[in-house]
Amino acid sequence: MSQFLTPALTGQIINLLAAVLLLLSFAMLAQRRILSLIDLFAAQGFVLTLSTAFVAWATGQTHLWWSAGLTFALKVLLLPWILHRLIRRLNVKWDVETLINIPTTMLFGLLLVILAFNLAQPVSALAGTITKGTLGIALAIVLLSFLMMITRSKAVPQVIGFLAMENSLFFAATAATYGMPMVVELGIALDVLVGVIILGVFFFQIRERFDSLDIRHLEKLKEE
Amino acid sequence: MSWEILAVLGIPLAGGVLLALFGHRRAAAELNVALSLATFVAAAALTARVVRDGPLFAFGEQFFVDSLNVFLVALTAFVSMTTSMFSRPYMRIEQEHGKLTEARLRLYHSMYQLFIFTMLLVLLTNNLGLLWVALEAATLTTVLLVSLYRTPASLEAAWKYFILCGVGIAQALFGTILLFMASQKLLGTGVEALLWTHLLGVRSQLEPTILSIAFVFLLVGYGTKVGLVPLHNWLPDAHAEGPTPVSAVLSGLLLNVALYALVRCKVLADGALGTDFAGQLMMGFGLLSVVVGAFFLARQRDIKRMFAYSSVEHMGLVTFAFGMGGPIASFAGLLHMTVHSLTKSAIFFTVGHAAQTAGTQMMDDIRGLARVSPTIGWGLMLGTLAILGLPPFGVFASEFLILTSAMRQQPWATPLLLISLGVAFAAVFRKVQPMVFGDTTAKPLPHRPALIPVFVHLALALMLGLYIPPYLAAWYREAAKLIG
Amino acid sequence: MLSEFSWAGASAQLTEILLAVLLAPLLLGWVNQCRAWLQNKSGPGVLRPYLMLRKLMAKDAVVAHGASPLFRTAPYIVFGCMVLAVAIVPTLGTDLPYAPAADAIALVGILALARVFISLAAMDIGTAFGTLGARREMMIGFLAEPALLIVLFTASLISQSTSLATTVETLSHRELAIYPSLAFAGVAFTMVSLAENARIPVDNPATHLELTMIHEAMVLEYSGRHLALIEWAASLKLFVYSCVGIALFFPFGIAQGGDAAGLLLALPTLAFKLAIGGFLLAVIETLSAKMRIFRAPEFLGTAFMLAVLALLLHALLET
Amino acid sequence: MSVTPLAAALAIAAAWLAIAAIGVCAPHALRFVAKVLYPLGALAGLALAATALVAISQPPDETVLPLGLPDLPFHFRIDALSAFFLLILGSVTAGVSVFAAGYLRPGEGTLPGVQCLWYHLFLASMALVLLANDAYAFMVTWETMAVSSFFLVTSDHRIAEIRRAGYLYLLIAHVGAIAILMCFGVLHGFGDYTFASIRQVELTPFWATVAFLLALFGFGAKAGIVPLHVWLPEAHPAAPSPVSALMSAVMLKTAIYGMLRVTFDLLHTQIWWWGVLALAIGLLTALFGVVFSAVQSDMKRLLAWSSIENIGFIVVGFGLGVTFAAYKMYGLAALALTAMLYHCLNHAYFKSLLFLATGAVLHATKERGLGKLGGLIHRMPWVAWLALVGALAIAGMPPLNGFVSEWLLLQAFLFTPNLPDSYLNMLVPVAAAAIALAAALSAYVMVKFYGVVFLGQPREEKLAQAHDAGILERIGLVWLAAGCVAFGVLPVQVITLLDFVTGPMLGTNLSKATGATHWLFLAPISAERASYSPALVLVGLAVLTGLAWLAVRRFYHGRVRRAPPWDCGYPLLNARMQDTAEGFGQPVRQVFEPFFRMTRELPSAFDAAPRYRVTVEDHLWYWCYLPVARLVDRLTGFVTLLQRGRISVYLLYSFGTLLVLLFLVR
Repeated sequence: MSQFLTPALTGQIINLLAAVLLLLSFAMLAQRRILSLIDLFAAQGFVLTLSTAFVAWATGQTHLWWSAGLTFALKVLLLPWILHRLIRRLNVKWDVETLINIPTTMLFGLLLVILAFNLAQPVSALAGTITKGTLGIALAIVLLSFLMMITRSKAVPQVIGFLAMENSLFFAATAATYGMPMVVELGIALDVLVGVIILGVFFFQIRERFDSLDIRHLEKLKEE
Repeated sequence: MSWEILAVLGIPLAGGVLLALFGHRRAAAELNVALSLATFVAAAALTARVVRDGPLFAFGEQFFVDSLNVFLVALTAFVSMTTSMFSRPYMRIEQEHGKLTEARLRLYHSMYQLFIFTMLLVLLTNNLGLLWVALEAATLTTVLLVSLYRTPASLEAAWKYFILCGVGIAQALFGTILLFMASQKLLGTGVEALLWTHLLGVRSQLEPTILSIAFVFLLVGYGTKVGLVPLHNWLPDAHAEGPTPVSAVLSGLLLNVALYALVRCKVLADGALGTDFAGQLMMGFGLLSVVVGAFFLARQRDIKRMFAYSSVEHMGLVTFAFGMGGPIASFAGLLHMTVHSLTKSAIFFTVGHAAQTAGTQMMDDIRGLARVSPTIGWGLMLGTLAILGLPPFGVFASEFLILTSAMRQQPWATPLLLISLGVAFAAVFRKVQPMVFGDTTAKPLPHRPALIPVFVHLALALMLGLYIPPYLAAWYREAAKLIG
Repeated sequence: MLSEFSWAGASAQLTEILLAVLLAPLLLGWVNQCRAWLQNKSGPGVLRPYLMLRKLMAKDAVVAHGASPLFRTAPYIVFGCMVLAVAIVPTLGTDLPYAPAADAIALVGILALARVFISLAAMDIGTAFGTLGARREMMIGFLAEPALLIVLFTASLISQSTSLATTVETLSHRELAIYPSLAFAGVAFTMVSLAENARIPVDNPATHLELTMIHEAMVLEYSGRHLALIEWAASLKLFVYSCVGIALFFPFGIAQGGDAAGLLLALPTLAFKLAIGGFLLAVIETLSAKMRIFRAPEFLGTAFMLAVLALLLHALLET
Repeated sequence: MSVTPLAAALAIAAAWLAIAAIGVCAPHALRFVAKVLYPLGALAGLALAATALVAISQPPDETVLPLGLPDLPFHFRIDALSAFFLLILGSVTAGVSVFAAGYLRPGEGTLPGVQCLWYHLFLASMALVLLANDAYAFMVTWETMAVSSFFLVTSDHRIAEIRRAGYLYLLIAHVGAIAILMCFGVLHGFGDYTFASIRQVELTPFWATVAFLLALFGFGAKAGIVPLHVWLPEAHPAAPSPVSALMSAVMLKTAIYGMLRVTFDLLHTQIWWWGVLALAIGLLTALFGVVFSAVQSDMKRLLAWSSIENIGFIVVGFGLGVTFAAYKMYGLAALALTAMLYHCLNHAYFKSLLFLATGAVLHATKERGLGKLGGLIHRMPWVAWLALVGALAIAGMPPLNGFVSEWLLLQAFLFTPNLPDSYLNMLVPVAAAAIALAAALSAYVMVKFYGVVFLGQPREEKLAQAHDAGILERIGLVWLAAGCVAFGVLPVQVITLLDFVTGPMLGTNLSKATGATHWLFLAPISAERASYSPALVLVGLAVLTGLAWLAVRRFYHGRVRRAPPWDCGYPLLNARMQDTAEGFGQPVRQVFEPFFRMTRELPSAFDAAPRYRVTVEDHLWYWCYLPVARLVDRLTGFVTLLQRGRISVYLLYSFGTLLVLLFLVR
């Protein structure tokens, strides 16, 4: 721990980064256009890398540096690049359709944040890490991205919601336990990567069959 | 380090890679069978070793084998072997019907082996984080198999399967993180904090509030993979739209593996919470699954979809059994898991060939199987009677144990269970009987269907119904003690 | 029972059977004669049934082409049943060695056996009349039998035994009190016996009108000695029913135990009672007209109600 | 070497299983299966009857087999009650299997080998049900019996009605089995599930009543008592004749055995209103059965409905026995139960005899409808005369066995007035009248059945080629007819057998309650009270008929002249003028109008092809079964709302579950 970082200052910086992360999640929830949605996702990845790096720097956990680097490489560079290429190849640049309008979604979001906070309060008190205060925010971001997936009616925004949830889980890991063991981190990263590749393959197949990426076409398998 | 574990995990992994390269050749199916056979031999050797000299560690406690997961490993290896035997003629007929190309067959064979690898990894790993990764990998490998036919319906099923299971599994990751957080205070921040055996040792000192929230997340996460009712929506689509060997393996094995993971977490939660909170939750979900699953069966028109709902119902029954706890209920749950996978996979084998014979999966258009080819017809009839819990078969034995221990521990739940079993019987048998009996103009299949697996499975189920060998009974009883 | 088999009892039994078999046509003749008088006709004479039996015995038996052996053996079986029934019913004395072999329920069974054989024989030829008659006879049968059984139940409940001999002994020893249950049972019994013996309200014994005849329709195909036996059995059936009626409702004068004097006295009393009974039957027949076949169920329904009422009265008042 | 009866019985069941296994190995070998396996099965049946005769007088014997669940292996026990029912099973199987050996024809339904498998599996499971001594063994053998008989019923599954009948049968059998499982659950208290520990459990009156009602429902579903009887008239006619004979004769009795085992063996206390309930249900079943059998126009459906009537008869005896036992009048309870068990034996014999006769007629004429038969007595004398014995027995005619059990039951009814409850005193004799009505109606039905099928003119030309039954078939029929006559004429010997059964159940039995009885006279209570000697009645009848025949031949002559029947002036007399089955049932339809759900199709004046058709249906099907089906359908509709296909809704379910649980945990 370098000399000029007092415990109070680190706590405030971590809370600041967590707050920025929460703000970015709300922004993604309210975003209308896909391209800026992907940029917001990249920004979220970047803030996540910053917070992990800062925690690594503050607590001296060496393996956190590695996971910060991994996050940066995967969630800031590789995934957004893949998504941009997919959007260009599928030329689906039109804006995001939502099932319920944005203001009500935001209202729901607020309710979820309140719920997440008082739910995580007893748990974070027992956490041993300095970043235990941010566990409430981590749970809030998980629920927000879950809400985002529910309210989106296009395939790509739904996938981005899914990736945002992975981000929030990664952040929760660092908040609660200074990150999972390295082998698990690698496994999760590998799963996310393979997952995105497979979803890309699906985008092409759905485009080919339904010549649109609207999920409302995917409603024939049901019971009468 | 024991070579068995290395072999059990290595062969399917290597097989997956090998088939990725040569999957498109004629001999790919035979290679697939050979690899599964090798895996089964290794699993059998591992089982013998564990039975002989007790639980076994490997790779510095990263892998752990006790009596609970070794019988699941043996069951998984055996059923995947028989499914690969069944898939050889099935896939050749599908290819001749023009539904599959060479490339897709290659994808199928490699993904099949990788899928077996991920399931065996889930069963053998001691690290709960790695268990999560393997289960997520299992979902990934089967998503492509479900959409193998590229029909709109299979695409829709695959998409829902991926999104719903992805979200579900994500909840489980959050649960694992909380578990890791709770265990860090006692076992330090290293990887030991995630090893199940260590957690088992300190489970009574774990923090109850964290464990209860962690178990909720884990229950919702792994419950989605088991197909418990409010979270079951992906299951009928995924099991009905994929090729039949995939449905057989999904219904028969993947649900068991997910439930195994849930049971591992329940053991920890029980230790930490002291109360029966986890058991009651599982009982609630189990009962809901049995009742709702049974009523789903009545209006089905697609045969694979109907048997998928039957899987939802049976998994609900097993979850209910494990939720009740106690030696007899856990013993019954394990027995029901075994017999359900054997019978359900046998049914899917016959259903596959029946659908090919009639050219459709709609039950109203499949008639007179017993006349076209007696083996398929009688196989389906006996399999259906077995899965519906009619005596001489093993499913009745485990249902009898579950119901009788339910009458002793939870008398209020018994009428609900019995009514739903009755409704399920009425619904399924009304549809299957005209399919097997009656007259038809369909022609027999071009290739002789490999139905030895069906009758081997049914014979095993019949044996388990009438006479459970003493060493198998001791083995189950020991595993039941583990579950507590 | 069989151990104290006494020759006196056996001889009494044989005389009773022979007497009954010989006197039955006389009773039938007397009833027809009374009916003729009541309708201001001179009537065929009391001995007419004997002459008819002798005439029929002498004729050849004409049998239809489609008839099976059952058709030709049925008359003998029906006649045998009726004689067996007479052997059970205590006409003159109650000391009958054959009585323990069959009680009241067995009597109903034997009468039912006779009815079944006549119906089967009627259906054997396969003409419309035979099956029509059989169907109607069986309908009357299944409506009358429960009522008859309940009447016998009432009597046996009073006398704590279903054996007719014991019932007669207990009823005749009682002082002359009026039993309302026996009164109702008597009315029910007369209605049932009218239906069973094919008398006027339910069936006209003398008619050959296809639409109305029941008993006659069944025996249409018989001739010669078979018809004689059937007619004789019908008269025996009337005799059995009247004796059962007398035994249950007017048992006074039937010899108790084995004393020969009692038997001698019992004969005139029985003849007197049968004469009155026959006359009353003739009066009933002249006063009432034959009912439509589907009125018979109501008729026998009322009989059944009366019998059950008698039973309830017994349970209410007399115990 | 002294082989205990129980070991012998188990060995015979194993022999049947072996025959089944051999049969399935040679599915196409008709001659081998018919001429070797079925007679072997018959021999095994005979051996079982002998073993049962030996075992009935010996004390109960138990054993445990290593099969079954680890901590609940199969327990088996033979006591007097199970020995008696084994006697019925063994002796009837002997006759039916011999008949089946001659009855098998190529190209009818499933392969002969497969049918032999299900047939002998059916027999073995029935034998094992009667021997089972713990809940698991009972349930396994009980439903194996249901499954094997299902496959026998649907042996000719090309016809849609037979499939429907099979489905209905297995569904109601399974629902009944579920009720029986719940009954064992209630009965077992907190011990384990062997009958021995269930007997030690002392239940409160409430739980005892729940157990009894569940048992009545469960076993009633298999016996075919009224609200649960709809499968019987469908399933029995669908099965091949030897199978429907076995199902009617023995399978229905295993349900009665179950009721007796639960009520008198596992439950110690009986409550009086149980008996009254069983009496009421029995009466309703008897009347329902006989009234519907009178209006049937298919001979096997007629016999199936008449089985329902006889089951009603047996349940009435059971109800009376329970009422007497509840009031501690064990002597009278013994009388009622003896009557009931005697009727089980009688019904097994005469019903299987009639079903086999219809089987022979079916093979000879390929015709089941009564409207297309007639005059078969000339072409098939053996079958006709043996069927006459069966018809007279089922109608309850004196010298034969049907009358003896009816007589005993009516005697039991005569003692109800000394029941303490005043209502029962008055109501039960009325029940006796209803029983008498049912018995009289069964005579009506049998005259219709025998008259329309065997007597009169042949209604179709092809009936002329009808050939009589084969030699094996005749042996089966003669065996069963001899049984009917023997049990009719020698009741006292049968009752001494039954005393071994009622003794342990009630503490006392008939002969103990009434003292010595003469071998010739059946006097259950006392000689003065009531006595009946079928032997003397038969001798009397034979002597009188013989005398009459001799007298007429001696005094007059035996000349016969053949002539055309009386045609009342209408020359064109033909076979269609006889009464049809519907015609013969018309009075019953008239008198018992409210029982039926009749729909009439009356031709109008303008019809090109006027047609008069009346369809008689069963109210209960529309009142009890269709509402249940509609309810399940509505619930299914309600449940499918969960799966409407929208992925966002599915995600919402998962999200909602998570939030609810999190609230729950807080």
